[in-house]
Amino acid sequence: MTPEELTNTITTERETQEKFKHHVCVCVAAGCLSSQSDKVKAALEDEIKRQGREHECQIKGVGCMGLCAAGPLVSVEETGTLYQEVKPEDAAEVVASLEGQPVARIKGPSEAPFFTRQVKIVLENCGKIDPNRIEDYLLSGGYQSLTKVLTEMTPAQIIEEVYKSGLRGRGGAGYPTGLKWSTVAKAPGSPKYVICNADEGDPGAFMDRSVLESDPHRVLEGMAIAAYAVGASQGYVYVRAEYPLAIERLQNAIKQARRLRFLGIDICGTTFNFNIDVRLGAGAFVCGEETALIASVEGRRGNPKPRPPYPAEAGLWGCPTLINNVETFANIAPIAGRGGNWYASIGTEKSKGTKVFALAGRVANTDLIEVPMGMTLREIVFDIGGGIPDGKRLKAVQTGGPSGGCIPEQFLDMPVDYESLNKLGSIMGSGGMIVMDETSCMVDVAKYFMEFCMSESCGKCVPCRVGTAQMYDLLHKITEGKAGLEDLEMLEDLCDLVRNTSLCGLGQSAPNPVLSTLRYFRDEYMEHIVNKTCPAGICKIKVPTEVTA
Amino acid sequence: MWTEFGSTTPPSSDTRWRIVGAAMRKHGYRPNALIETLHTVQETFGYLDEQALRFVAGALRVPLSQVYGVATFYHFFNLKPQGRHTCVICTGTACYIKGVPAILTAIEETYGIKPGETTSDGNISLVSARCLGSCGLAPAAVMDGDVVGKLTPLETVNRMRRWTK
Amino acid sequence: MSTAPARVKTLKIDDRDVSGREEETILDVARQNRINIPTLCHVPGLSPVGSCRLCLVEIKGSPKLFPACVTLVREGMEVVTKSERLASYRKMILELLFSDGNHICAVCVSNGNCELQSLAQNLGIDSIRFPYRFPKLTVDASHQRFVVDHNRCILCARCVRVCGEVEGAHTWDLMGRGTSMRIISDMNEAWGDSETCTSCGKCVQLCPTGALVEKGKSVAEMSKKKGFLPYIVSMREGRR
Amino acid sequence: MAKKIVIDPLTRIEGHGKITIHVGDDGMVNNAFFHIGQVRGFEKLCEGRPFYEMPSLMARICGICPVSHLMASAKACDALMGVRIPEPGANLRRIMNLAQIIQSHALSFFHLSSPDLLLGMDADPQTRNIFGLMAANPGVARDGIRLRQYGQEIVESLGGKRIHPAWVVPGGVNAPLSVEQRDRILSLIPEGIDVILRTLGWFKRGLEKYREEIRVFGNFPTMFLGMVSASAGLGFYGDGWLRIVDSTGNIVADHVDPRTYQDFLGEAVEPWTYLKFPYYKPLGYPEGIYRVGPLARLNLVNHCGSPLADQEFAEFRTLERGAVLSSFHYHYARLIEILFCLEKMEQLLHHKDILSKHVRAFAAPNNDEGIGVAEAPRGTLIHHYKIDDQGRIIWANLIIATGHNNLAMNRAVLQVARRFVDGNKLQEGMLNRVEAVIRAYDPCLSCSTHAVGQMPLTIDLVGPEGEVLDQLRR
Repeated sequence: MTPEELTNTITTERETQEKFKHHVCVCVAAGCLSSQSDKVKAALEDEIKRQGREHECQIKGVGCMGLCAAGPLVSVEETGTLYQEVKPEDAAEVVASLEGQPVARIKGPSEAPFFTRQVKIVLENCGKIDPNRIEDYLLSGGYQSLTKVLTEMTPAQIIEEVYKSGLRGRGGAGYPTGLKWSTVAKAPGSPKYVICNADEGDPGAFMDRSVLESDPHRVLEGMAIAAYAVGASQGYVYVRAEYPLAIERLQNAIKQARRLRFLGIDICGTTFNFNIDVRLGAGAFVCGEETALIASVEGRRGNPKPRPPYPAEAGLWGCPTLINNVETFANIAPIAGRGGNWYASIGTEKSKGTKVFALAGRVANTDLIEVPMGMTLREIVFDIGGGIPDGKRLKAVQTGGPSGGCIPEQFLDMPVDYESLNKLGSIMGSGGMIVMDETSCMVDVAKYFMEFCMSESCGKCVPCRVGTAQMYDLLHKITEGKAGLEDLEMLEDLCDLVRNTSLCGLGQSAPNPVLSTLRYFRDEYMEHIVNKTCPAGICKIKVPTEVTA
Repeated sequence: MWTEFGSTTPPSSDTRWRIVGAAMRKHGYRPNALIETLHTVQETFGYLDEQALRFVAGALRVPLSQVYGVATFYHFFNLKPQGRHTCVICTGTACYIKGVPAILTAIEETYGIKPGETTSDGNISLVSARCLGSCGLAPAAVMDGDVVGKLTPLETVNRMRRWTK
Repeated sequence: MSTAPARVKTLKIDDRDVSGREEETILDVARQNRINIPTLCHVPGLSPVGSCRLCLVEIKGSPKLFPACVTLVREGMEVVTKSERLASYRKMILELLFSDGNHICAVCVSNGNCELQSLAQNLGIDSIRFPYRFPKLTVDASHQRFVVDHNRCILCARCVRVCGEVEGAHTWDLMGRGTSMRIISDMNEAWGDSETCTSCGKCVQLCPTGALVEKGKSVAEMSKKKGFLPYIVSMREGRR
Repeated sequence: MAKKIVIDPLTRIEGHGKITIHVGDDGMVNNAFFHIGQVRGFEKLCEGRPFYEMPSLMARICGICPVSHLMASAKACDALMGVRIPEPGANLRRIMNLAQIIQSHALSFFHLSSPDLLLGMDADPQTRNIFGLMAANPGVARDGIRLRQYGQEIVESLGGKRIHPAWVVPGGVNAPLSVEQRDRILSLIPEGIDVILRTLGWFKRGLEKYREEIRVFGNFPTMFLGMVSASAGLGFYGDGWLRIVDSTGNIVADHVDPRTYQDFLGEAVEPWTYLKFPYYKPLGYPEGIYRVGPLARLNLVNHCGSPLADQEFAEFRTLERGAVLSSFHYHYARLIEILFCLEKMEQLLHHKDILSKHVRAFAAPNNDEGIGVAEAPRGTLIHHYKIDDQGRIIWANLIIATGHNNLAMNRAVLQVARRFVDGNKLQEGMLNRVEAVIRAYDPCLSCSTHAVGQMPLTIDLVGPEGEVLDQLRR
C-alpha cells in the first residue's frame, strides 16, 4: 500500500465510523471473554437491532482495558463511561442510557488514579480498537510509522532513532535495543532474521498476551521496521500455544497486513520485502532464552547453547538474528513516528519510556498497567493497584518471575527501573508483579519458584539440572521443619554454584528468589529451621509428638 | 509399525491424516517444521501416538529418536489420550498465592488424580499450566476450553462433578 | 571457507605464554600445552555442547566464568584454569552428578576405567555432601552386544552426538527434560529393538561412565577405546 | 526375682546380633534367644541388575568372606550361562577360596576366640582380646596375625584387591596365574604349615582345661550337612555332592545334588529375629535341626584329602565314637581345615595346567535359573538366581551358613545359659561363656542378614513380664 492508498483507506474508514453516533466498546480479550463478555456483546447487538438503532450505534469488540478482574468491561467512547461486571441482562439499560445518564449500578471508576497515573504507549490502542480489523488500527495511526520509515529513512537513521530513544529490551535483561539492532545490521552473512519472542513464560505475567490479543498489528509493524533496519526478509513470532486467542488474532492480523501489503513483497510500494510466520511454543519456559528459542523455531528441543556466538551474529540456522519481545516491538512504531527524543523524555536517566506490568496477587486491582519508568513501587501498588485488600499488611512485591526476587516493604519508595531493581536483588523481567501480604510464607514462595525452575530446567547443564533439584529438596525440607542450619549453608552454596556456573539465564537466575528471600526474610527461614514453625501458617510442619520419659 | 522412511503416504485411511499432510506440505516437508506438525497432529487427534510420531518422522526425515525427544521435551504435547473432560489448573504465581494448592488438594481428594493424570475411567484429565495469563482472575482454570476465574476448592470440584453425572 | 592463513593469537594460560589459532578454543590450546582442564562432555571430533560446566575457567577482567571448550582464544587474554573457586565449583558439580544417579563404583563394570570416577579422585572427592536422590532407573540389556544402565548415565550426550554426527544413524537422543531427562534409542524403545542402530559400538566406547557398556563384562573389566574417533575424523578430513 | 538378660551387642563376632536370656523368679534360666535385628537387603538390591555384576555385588555382603560369596555367585552365573568353566580357571578359583578360608578361620580362632582359650573365660574383659593376648602370649598372637596375613596376601595377589576382588567372573577368572604369583604363594605355604601345626599342638594339650565347656557348649545330637568332594573328602569349592549324617555319624542322605536344596531344606520364620531357620524337611521344624561348618564337615567326610590333615583328622575322629557333637570342637575342626587348605593349595599350584591361559568361558545366558553352591568358612552357602530374557536378575535367594546353624545356635545359647548363668548373681564371666558358644559357630551376621556393614550385638536380661532388667553393652 502506497502512502496515498493508505490515506484513502483511512479516510474511508473514518467516514464509515463517523456515521455512528455512539461507539460502545466491549472488551473481548481473554480476561473478559472468560467472564462471558462475548455474550454481553451479543446482547448489546441484539438490543440495538431490537431498538432499530443499527445505523447510529456501533458495537465494537476491543482489546484489554486493563481492569481484568472487574470484567466484563464495556466502555462508551463518546462519554468515556466505563461499565464493569456487565451482564447480558444489562444490555437494554446500557443502550437506553447512551443519550442520558450512565447506569450508576455498574459504572466503573473512570477518574481513579488507576487511569490517571498511567502513561500509555504500548497499550495506547488496547481497549480502543478492534483487534480483528486492520482498518481500525489504520484509523488510529497504524502503519504510518512503517510507511514513514520505508519512504523517508535509511536503516541507519531508524537504528539511530531507536538508539536515541534509550529503549531497552522489555523481555528481561534490559539490553539496549538500538545496540542490538546495529549489531545485527552490521553482522556479516545473510539472510537475516527477526524473531518476536512471545513465549511469555513467567508465571504471573500476561502483558504480551494482552498486546497480541488487543493490538496485534502494532507488533507486526514494529517487526517490519526492525526487519528494514537490520536487513531481514523473514520474521517469526514465537508464541505460546497456551494463548489460542492471541494466536488466532495474530494470524488474522498477518493475513490482513499481507493483503494490504504491509507484509510480503514490495511493502508500501517500496522494494522492501518481509514476511512473518507464526511458530508455536509448546510449554517450555526455557525457550524464553534466546538460543533455546532459536532451537525451538528450528523444530528442535529447546536447549540453550553457550554464548558467544550471540544470535545477533549466528542465530537462526546460523544466520544473524534479531530477537526482541512483544513489548519491545510494540514500542517501535511510536518511536519511529514521534522520534527517539520524544521517547527518551519519558522515564529515568537510564531507563527510558514506559513499562507494562501485570499487577496481581494480594492487591485490590489486579490489572494490566503501563507506567513511566521510575514510578515507585508504592505508587504502583497503592495508588494504581488500590492497596492491599482485607486490611492486610503488604509483605513483599515479587518482580521478574522465577528469575526475579522479592522486594520487601521498606524498599517500596525505590523508583522502578532496571538498575534499582537489580540493586535490590531482583530484576525487571518481563513485567510480572505479584503482591504478597502477611498470609504468604516467603520460604514457601521461594520453594514455589524453585519447583518452577527445577521442572522447567532443560536438563542440559549439570548445575541447573541437578542443582535446582537439590535446592528444591532442601527448601522442601525446610518447609517441613526437618532442616538444620547446615542445610541452609548447603542451600547458599548451591545458590552460588548454580548462579555462577549454569549455562543459560534460566539457571543463572534460578537462585534469585531464594537469595532475595534469604536477604530480606532470613528470620522466616530461621523460624522454620530453629523453631520449627511457619509464621504465615502456610507450611504444614508436623511437630514431633513428645516422648514421655 | 515401521513406516517406510521418507514416505508421505499416511499410515491409515483415516481422513484426518489429510490435515496433518497438508500442514507438512505447507512447510515443504522441511525437518524444521517438526514442532508445527506435532501441534497439528495433537490438534487433530488429541494426542501424539507412536504411529503418528513414526509417520511424521518419516515424512519430515527427522530421526525417530529426535522426534520422540522433541515430543517429550515440550510439556504441551501429550503422548497419551486425554480424558473426555479436561481441567487445566493454573499454577502461576498469582494463582499460587491466592490458593491453588488447596484446589489441587481438593481435586486429588475427590478424584484421586494429580496434575498430569487422568481418572481411571478416562473421564477427566487434570492438567497444570504454568500460567494462563489470567492473573487478574486468580485462581483460574480452563475447564473444557472455558476460562473460569476466582475459583474456590469447593466450586472447582462442583464444576467437575457436572462432568461425572 | 576463506583460504587466508589463520591468524595466530597470543595469550596467557595459568601465567604461561601460549599461542593458538583464532578458531581454536581455550581448551584446545591448553591441551596442546599440557595444561589439564577437566571435562566430561567434550570429545575432540564431536560438536562441543558446553554442558558439563567442569571446564569453566576464569578470564582476567571478567567476573564471569567461561567454558573452555567453546570459548575461542583472543589476543592478550589471561586465562586461569586453576583456582580455589574453580576447584570448589568443579567438586560441587561432580558431587551433584554423583547425587543424581546411582553410581556405585565398587560394583561397576567401568570401575577403574571411568572418567567420572577418575575426575572425582583427581579432585580429591571422598564423600558426597548432597543427599542422594536415588532415582529408580532401569537397565536395558536387550541389545545383543551392549547394555545401557541409566543409573550410571550423566547425560553428557556424547553417545547422541557420535551416533548422529559420526555414525550418522542418530539412534540416540535425549527425551524429557530436567531431572527426568534420559537417553533414548529410537522411540524410547528397547535398544535391542532399534531398527536404526548399526551396533557399531561407537557410543559405548565414548561413554565416560559405565552407562553404556559391552555385555558380559564383569566388574572393572570395561575399559574403553577412544582412539578411533580422532582416527575416523582425520581420515575423513584427508579424503576431502 | 525374675530377669531377662540381654547380651547386646555381642562382641567378637561378625555383624550385629543380640542374645536374650529369660530368667524365672528363682534366678534360673528359663529360655534364651539369639536374635538378628537387621533386615535382609541384598536380595532386593540386586533385582534389575545384569547377572554378570552379581559376583562383585554379592561379595559386598560381607567384608570377611567375600570370596565365598564370589564363588557361590560366580557358580550360579556359570549355571545361568550354562557353561562348564575351563579346569585351570576352576583351580584358580579353588586356590582363592582356600586362601580365604585360611584367613577367615585364622581370624575366628586367633583374634576372636583364642583370648578366651588362653586367658580364660573369666579373665578381665578389658584385656581378654587380641591385644591382651599379645601381651600375655605374644607367640600365639603373632602366629595368628601371620596366618591371617597369608590368606589375605594370597587373595590379594590373585584378585588385585584384598577385600573385594573382581577377578572371579562368570565363566571363570579374568586373568591367568603368572609364574611370579605362583612362586610367591608357594613360598608362603611352609611357614603357614609350621604355624598351624604349632597351634594344633598347644590347642590339643589345653583341651583338658575346658572339659566342662566341651560338655555343655552346644553339645547335643543334631544332624550335620555339607558338601563333600568327589572322593568324599573336604571340598570347599563345592563341586562334589551334599551329604547329611546323623548324630551317630550314620549317613542319612548321600550324593545329593545341591541344586535340589529346596526339596529337602525348609526355611521357618520366627517373629523375634530376621534370621530365618532352615531345617531338614523330612524331619520337620524344629526337629530337623542340623549343623554346618568346620565341625559338620569333619563329621561328614571320609578323609580330608591331604597327608598332614588326614593324620589330624584321624585323631579328631577318635574324640567320640559317632559324630563329634560338642560345638566347642568347631575350634578344633577349624584348625585342621586350615592345615588342609595349606596343603591343598600347594597341590593345586603344582598342577601342570595351573599357568594355562585358558581360564574363562564366554557365553550369553542360556538358562533362566542358576544355583551356585560353595562351602564357606562357616558352612554351606547357596546362591540361587532367576533372570529375565535380557539377563537381568528378577529374583535371588541366598542361604547362608550362619542361617543353617541358627537352630543349633539358639539351642546352644540356652544350654550354656542354663549351666553357667545365675540370674541372682550375674557375673561377666557367665555372660562371656554365652557369647563364647556363639563365637564357636563363628556366625557371620552381616552375611546372614545380608545387611551392608557390620554391627555389634547386645545381651538383655528379661523378667517374666518381658521387662528388660539388665543390659550388657560393651
